[in-house]
Amino acid sequence: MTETTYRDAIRQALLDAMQADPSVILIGEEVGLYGGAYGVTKGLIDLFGPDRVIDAPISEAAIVGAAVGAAMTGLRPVAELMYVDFIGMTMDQLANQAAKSRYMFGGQIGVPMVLRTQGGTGRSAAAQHSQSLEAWVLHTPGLRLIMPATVNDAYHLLRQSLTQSDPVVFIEHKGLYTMKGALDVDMPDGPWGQPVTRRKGRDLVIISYSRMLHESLAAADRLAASGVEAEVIDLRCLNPMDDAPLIEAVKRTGRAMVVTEAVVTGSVASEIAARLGEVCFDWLEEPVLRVGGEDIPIPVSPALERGSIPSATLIHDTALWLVTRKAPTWAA
Amino acid sequence: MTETTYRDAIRQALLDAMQADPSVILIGEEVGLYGGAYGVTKGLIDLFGPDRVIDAPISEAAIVGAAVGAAMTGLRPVAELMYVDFIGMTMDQLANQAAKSRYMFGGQIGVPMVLRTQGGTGRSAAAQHSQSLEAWVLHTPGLRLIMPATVNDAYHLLRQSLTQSDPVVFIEHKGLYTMKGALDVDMPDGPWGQPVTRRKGRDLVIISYSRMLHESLAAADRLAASGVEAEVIDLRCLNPMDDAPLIEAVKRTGRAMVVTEAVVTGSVASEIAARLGEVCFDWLEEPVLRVGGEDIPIPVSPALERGSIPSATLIHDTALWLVTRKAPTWAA
Amino acid sequence: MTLVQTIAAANTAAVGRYRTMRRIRSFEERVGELFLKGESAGSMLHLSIGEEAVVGMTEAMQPGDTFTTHHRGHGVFLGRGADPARMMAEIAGKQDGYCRGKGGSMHIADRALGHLGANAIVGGGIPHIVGAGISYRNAGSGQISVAFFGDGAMSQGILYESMNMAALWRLPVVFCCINNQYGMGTRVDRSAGNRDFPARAAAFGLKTARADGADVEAVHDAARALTMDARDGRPGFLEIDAYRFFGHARMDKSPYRSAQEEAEGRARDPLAHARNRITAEGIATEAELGGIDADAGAEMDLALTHAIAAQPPALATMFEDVYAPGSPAPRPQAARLSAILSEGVRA
Amino acid sequence: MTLVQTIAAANTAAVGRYRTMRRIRSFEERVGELFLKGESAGSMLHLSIGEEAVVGMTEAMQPGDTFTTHHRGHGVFLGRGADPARMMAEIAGKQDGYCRGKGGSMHIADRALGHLGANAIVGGGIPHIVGAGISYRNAGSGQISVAFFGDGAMSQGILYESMNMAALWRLPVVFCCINNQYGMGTRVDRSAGNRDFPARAAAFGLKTARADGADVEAVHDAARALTMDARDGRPGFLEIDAYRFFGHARMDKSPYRSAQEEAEGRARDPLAHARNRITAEGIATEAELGGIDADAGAEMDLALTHAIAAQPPALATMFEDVYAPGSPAPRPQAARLSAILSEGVRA
Ligand SMILES: Cc1ncc(C[n+]2csc(CCOP(=O)(O)OP(=O)(O)O)c2C)c(N)n1
Ligand SMILES: Cc1ncc(C[n+]2csc(CCOP(=O)(O)OP(=O)(O)O)c2C)c(N)n1
Ligand SMILES: [Mg+2]
Ligand SMILES: [Mg+2]
Repeated sequence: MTETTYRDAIRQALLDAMQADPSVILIGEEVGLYGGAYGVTKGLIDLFGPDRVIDAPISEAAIVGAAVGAAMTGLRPVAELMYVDFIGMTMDQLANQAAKSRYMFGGQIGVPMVLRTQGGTGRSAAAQHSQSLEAWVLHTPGLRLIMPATVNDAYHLLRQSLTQSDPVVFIEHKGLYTMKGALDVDMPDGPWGQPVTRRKGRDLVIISYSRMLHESLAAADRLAASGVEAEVIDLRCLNPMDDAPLIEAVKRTGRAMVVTEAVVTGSVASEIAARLGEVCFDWLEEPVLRVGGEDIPIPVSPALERGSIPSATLIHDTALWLVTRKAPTWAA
Repeated sequence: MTETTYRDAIRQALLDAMQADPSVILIGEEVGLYGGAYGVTKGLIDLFGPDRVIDAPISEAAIVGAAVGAAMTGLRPVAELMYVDFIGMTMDQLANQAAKSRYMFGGQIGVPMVLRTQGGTGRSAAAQHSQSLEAWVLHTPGLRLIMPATVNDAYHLLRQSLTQSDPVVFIEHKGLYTMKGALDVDMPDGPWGQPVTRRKGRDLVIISYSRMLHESLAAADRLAASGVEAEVIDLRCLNPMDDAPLIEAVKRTGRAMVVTEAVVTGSVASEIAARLGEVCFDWLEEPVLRVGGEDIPIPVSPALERGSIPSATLIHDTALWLVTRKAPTWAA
Repeated sequence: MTLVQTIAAANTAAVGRYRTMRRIRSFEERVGELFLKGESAGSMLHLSIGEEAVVGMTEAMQPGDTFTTHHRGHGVFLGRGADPARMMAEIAGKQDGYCRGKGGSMHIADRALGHLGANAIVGGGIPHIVGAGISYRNAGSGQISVAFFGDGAMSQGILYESMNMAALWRLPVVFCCINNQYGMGTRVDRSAGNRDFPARAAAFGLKTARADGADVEAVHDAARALTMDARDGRPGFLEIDAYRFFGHARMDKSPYRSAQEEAEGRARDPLAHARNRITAEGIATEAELGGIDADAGAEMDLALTHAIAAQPPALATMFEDVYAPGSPAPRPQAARLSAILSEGVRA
Repeated sequence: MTLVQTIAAANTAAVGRYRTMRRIRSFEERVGELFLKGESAGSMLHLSIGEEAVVGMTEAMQPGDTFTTHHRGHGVFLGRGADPARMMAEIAGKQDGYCRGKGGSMHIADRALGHLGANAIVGGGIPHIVGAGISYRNAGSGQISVAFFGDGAMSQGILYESMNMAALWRLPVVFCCINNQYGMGTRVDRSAGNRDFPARAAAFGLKTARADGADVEAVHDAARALTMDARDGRPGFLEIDAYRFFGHARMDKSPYRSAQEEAEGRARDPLAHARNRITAEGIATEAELGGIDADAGAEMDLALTHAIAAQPPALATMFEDVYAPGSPAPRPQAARLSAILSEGVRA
């Protein structure tokens, strides 16, 4: 059990995986000499050399395509997309090639690759460097989608991703890299593929993932002060999604909120709200609420950027309203 | 009022728009000499010449990028993507460039372009030529998403798309091109941006769009035979979505189903179910159900392909179950 | 080997290439029949008739080498040893086809023979050989990987991204462009600002060659040189200059090109060319070649009969192969709806 | 014009280019200060110091011509007449910046001056000039459109798709690659299989030139020829061979390159080069150039002060400009949640 950062936990996972499995290679822009745009892969090229830590030209589509081919021929590539915002150039290789090869070829050829990338707001990086695009991946059968929120998950979920037989899209959050936390390399936060309850509560369930988990936990603490006990669930593995734990919790509390940093329309929150509405209908005291990013591109102005995504305050106020029917100041 | 096909209605809309507005140009693969992979643009190059009907190399990303630049400089380009399955190569130009330019540039530069494409199953075209990927577009602020289901809408919604100041993604269905129907060039089916009720009913609302509208209407006819009156609503304009008519109908009937041909997880149906669950909660007698494509790639085998998407029978059985609690034969 | 033996070996090889080209053409003719009989899975069937000289490249490859193809890949796969019966069954969407009836003509693959997959996305399979090249380079296995694609893919940016990586990383790969002069209805002069394709590849640092697609031996000579270089980490590009004898797919009657152009194009027939050469040089007689033709026809008739008689896949198989065996299959919609609506589950 | 007048005009122009280059450098230095003062919107600020000779291209363009730039586009925009105060305000994320504080350094644009937009996607703005070229070709307006991008974009496939279209359709466009030898920490020899970039463009059918980025007059001569050809429908490619004096962005200290390499690179300073030439040829005196330097410094100090004093955008403006004026703005989340939860609306 050691105290480390989200960034170093990911780096440790890559290092341990590369030591344990010679077929693991890294390929991406600036992953070698530069050590990664956010320093995640620092030093790995010195340890494993340029054949296993490959600095790629700025060719996102071919980087993902090369990873697909490497995975088909015995390697376990970790392709890195510097920003998830660049996934638009790779969606064909990701959704038509990586995701569908096993299926189209009748099960003959798997694509055991990991696409590591990071998303989210927080650095005034504007509309093309701040997005949360996991919904595109969620909508693609054949892909697995992993979004770690804690230091321990950053390590274990990446190690586990590197044992999968199918492509995994692993999305980190730029705002979490410097977050400190406990890492126990022998003890994952929970089983692969399943959500984890980060806080128990009886009054409502707040379902979230990635950085929004922490805003949700902060909101839950403040709710407790007002006597409202919120259960907080961290999705961790979004596709395929094991919704059984969500359903159990919602049936128990009768109230639920889903929080995402992404544009709310067509988001992961919409999918979960739809599922809970279908399955928990008779148990719901209140509608399943979505709290997400505004339906706009991300503005560069720090104030506007902050204002465009959910805050602990918004989550707290909405939850309090949901449970106590006490309208917040911003109620229209 | 003339009887024509969905294909010819689209062709007529392009022809009339090009005659009415010299700034309208077509750019895409095989739109000229070949007349379009599905014959939609047949003969237009003879009428308007190669400068306005531009046969493009197989460069989807640059085709959309060129349309963006043409739209920024005074033209009204209609870019054609032969299959929506190819949108993965263009998502950067579509979602990072076309959709965000007006916003990033503080409103200075609009991108009045239309991206015409077609999707869906029905031709045993397999996993890379049969998809329904509108959910990616729905999740992108700045884009408009139009999916016509009728001959009259095919004409009018395309003409209206060609008067918009912002990028429109116009998705046709390959299974509808030969469908016959009435075209009244003076009378749209409904106002731009709004859904249209295709059938009135008191017992439940079936919300659908594109080809699934017709499966839903067929199901509604059979439901009527069993004394169940289904209201059927055609979304037509999916993003931005005017959900007021949906909400009114659901509050009135208390039961709703959303039908899509797309992979159901993360689909348009999920978004609508989530919204209705939020807004109509106190009016719902039953959960809002999603009926969609299975969560798999599309197989080439005709039988498997058919089996992987909703049929009128599945919609009928599910609706009957929802309203009468009579379980169908396939109930597990 | 003595000179005599060398010549003998070359002659046998030449006859072998003729046989493979004939088998490809006979196969493609049967694919046409399959479609006309209404037994094919769909109409997106792209015949490689006129492009059989690609055998010059497939025969320059070694066991263990891998490849990807475009949508017009039947000939390439037969050239690498495919079983025509399993291919035809796949094209008919049957359970015992190469891909269990899930892929069809545009998505045939075979791990065992090194076929990493046909692709319905123009250019989609090209970057995969870059990754394969990394595997082989890192393993020092001596294998190469070859991407087969058409002239249309010369307009896809991912080709140049891939060429640059191959040259930069000295990968054991070859890019093989089968230029049949058309992308659907678009002749190359209407899609290329500069038709000198090898010049493009050279500008990215590849070894390049262009070969006459009517002459399988010329293709083979160029392919041998390029594959040898590739094994040594000098990646290459080969353009096979051919002609698409028939329409783009089964529905296309090629109204966009003249009868005269087609006649001239079809005159550049790699089978006729090889046949003349082989008989002229006395390597084999007309009668011997006639026997080869008959055998090929009979073999492909059997493949056709097999495909038509074969069973379609069971409906439930649609949920298999989305994820690897062992991981739960996607939940069928009927099960989801039942779980929501069944009386039992309601409060 | 008499020879004397021609020379006089050329000399004035040379001094003008020196002035613009100095204004660019002074501006970029103030951007650095803005960041150090914590007044910039974020740290993704890419300075074009060392690349000022791009002025040779911007001055070869005419009023009405349009252009797109990459993320390192401050110099290009100043070269086309930008107002430094509004630029600096945008970089600070302020309401009266060019983009109302929504775009920032990487997304500056100005319809009036023909700036179709800076782009944070490497290669993202390149195909836009193809579309602009179609507009100008069809209108016969005589305008051209120029894409400015870095050496890193030479690895983006969309560049080659765009070059091919430009050559195929004879569009009035120029592709201008500012090769500063690095893409972040990757020197061109580690990203290009073949570093001869003009050879790539030529293979796609473009007119090409490479110019010394330390010599603004050499860049201008090459740019004049290429822009003239482009106006006649012969599109071109220009590589400006420069050096990135400082780190990639404000956070980068360039540990991946040697002090000696940096010293050599910075010795190739377009300002020093122009200054020496102008004084040596007696076009202007050190004192006169010193005056230009002082004016530029003063001008950019004002821009900096303005940007810091300027107002941030009002929160509600975040919902504007998603769609054109007249169409309903996206519904704020607070309104959606209120509509769901307010007592009034419940049954
Ligand atoms: C990315 C993509 N764009 C367009 C298509 C539609 N399409 C299928 S084949 C084809 C022509 C391809 O021409 P070429 O690459 O020369 O191959 P050929 O058919 O001539 O063998 C086109 C445009 C596609 N399948 N994929
Ligand atoms: C598509 C894309 N990939 C990667 C990045 C991250 N990135 C930003 S600038 C840069 C280097 C670009 O180098 P170059 O094109 O030479 O421009 P320079 O910074 O040298 O001016 C990279 C990799 C990006 N912004 N967009
Ligand atoms: Mg071709
Ligand atoms: Mg550079």
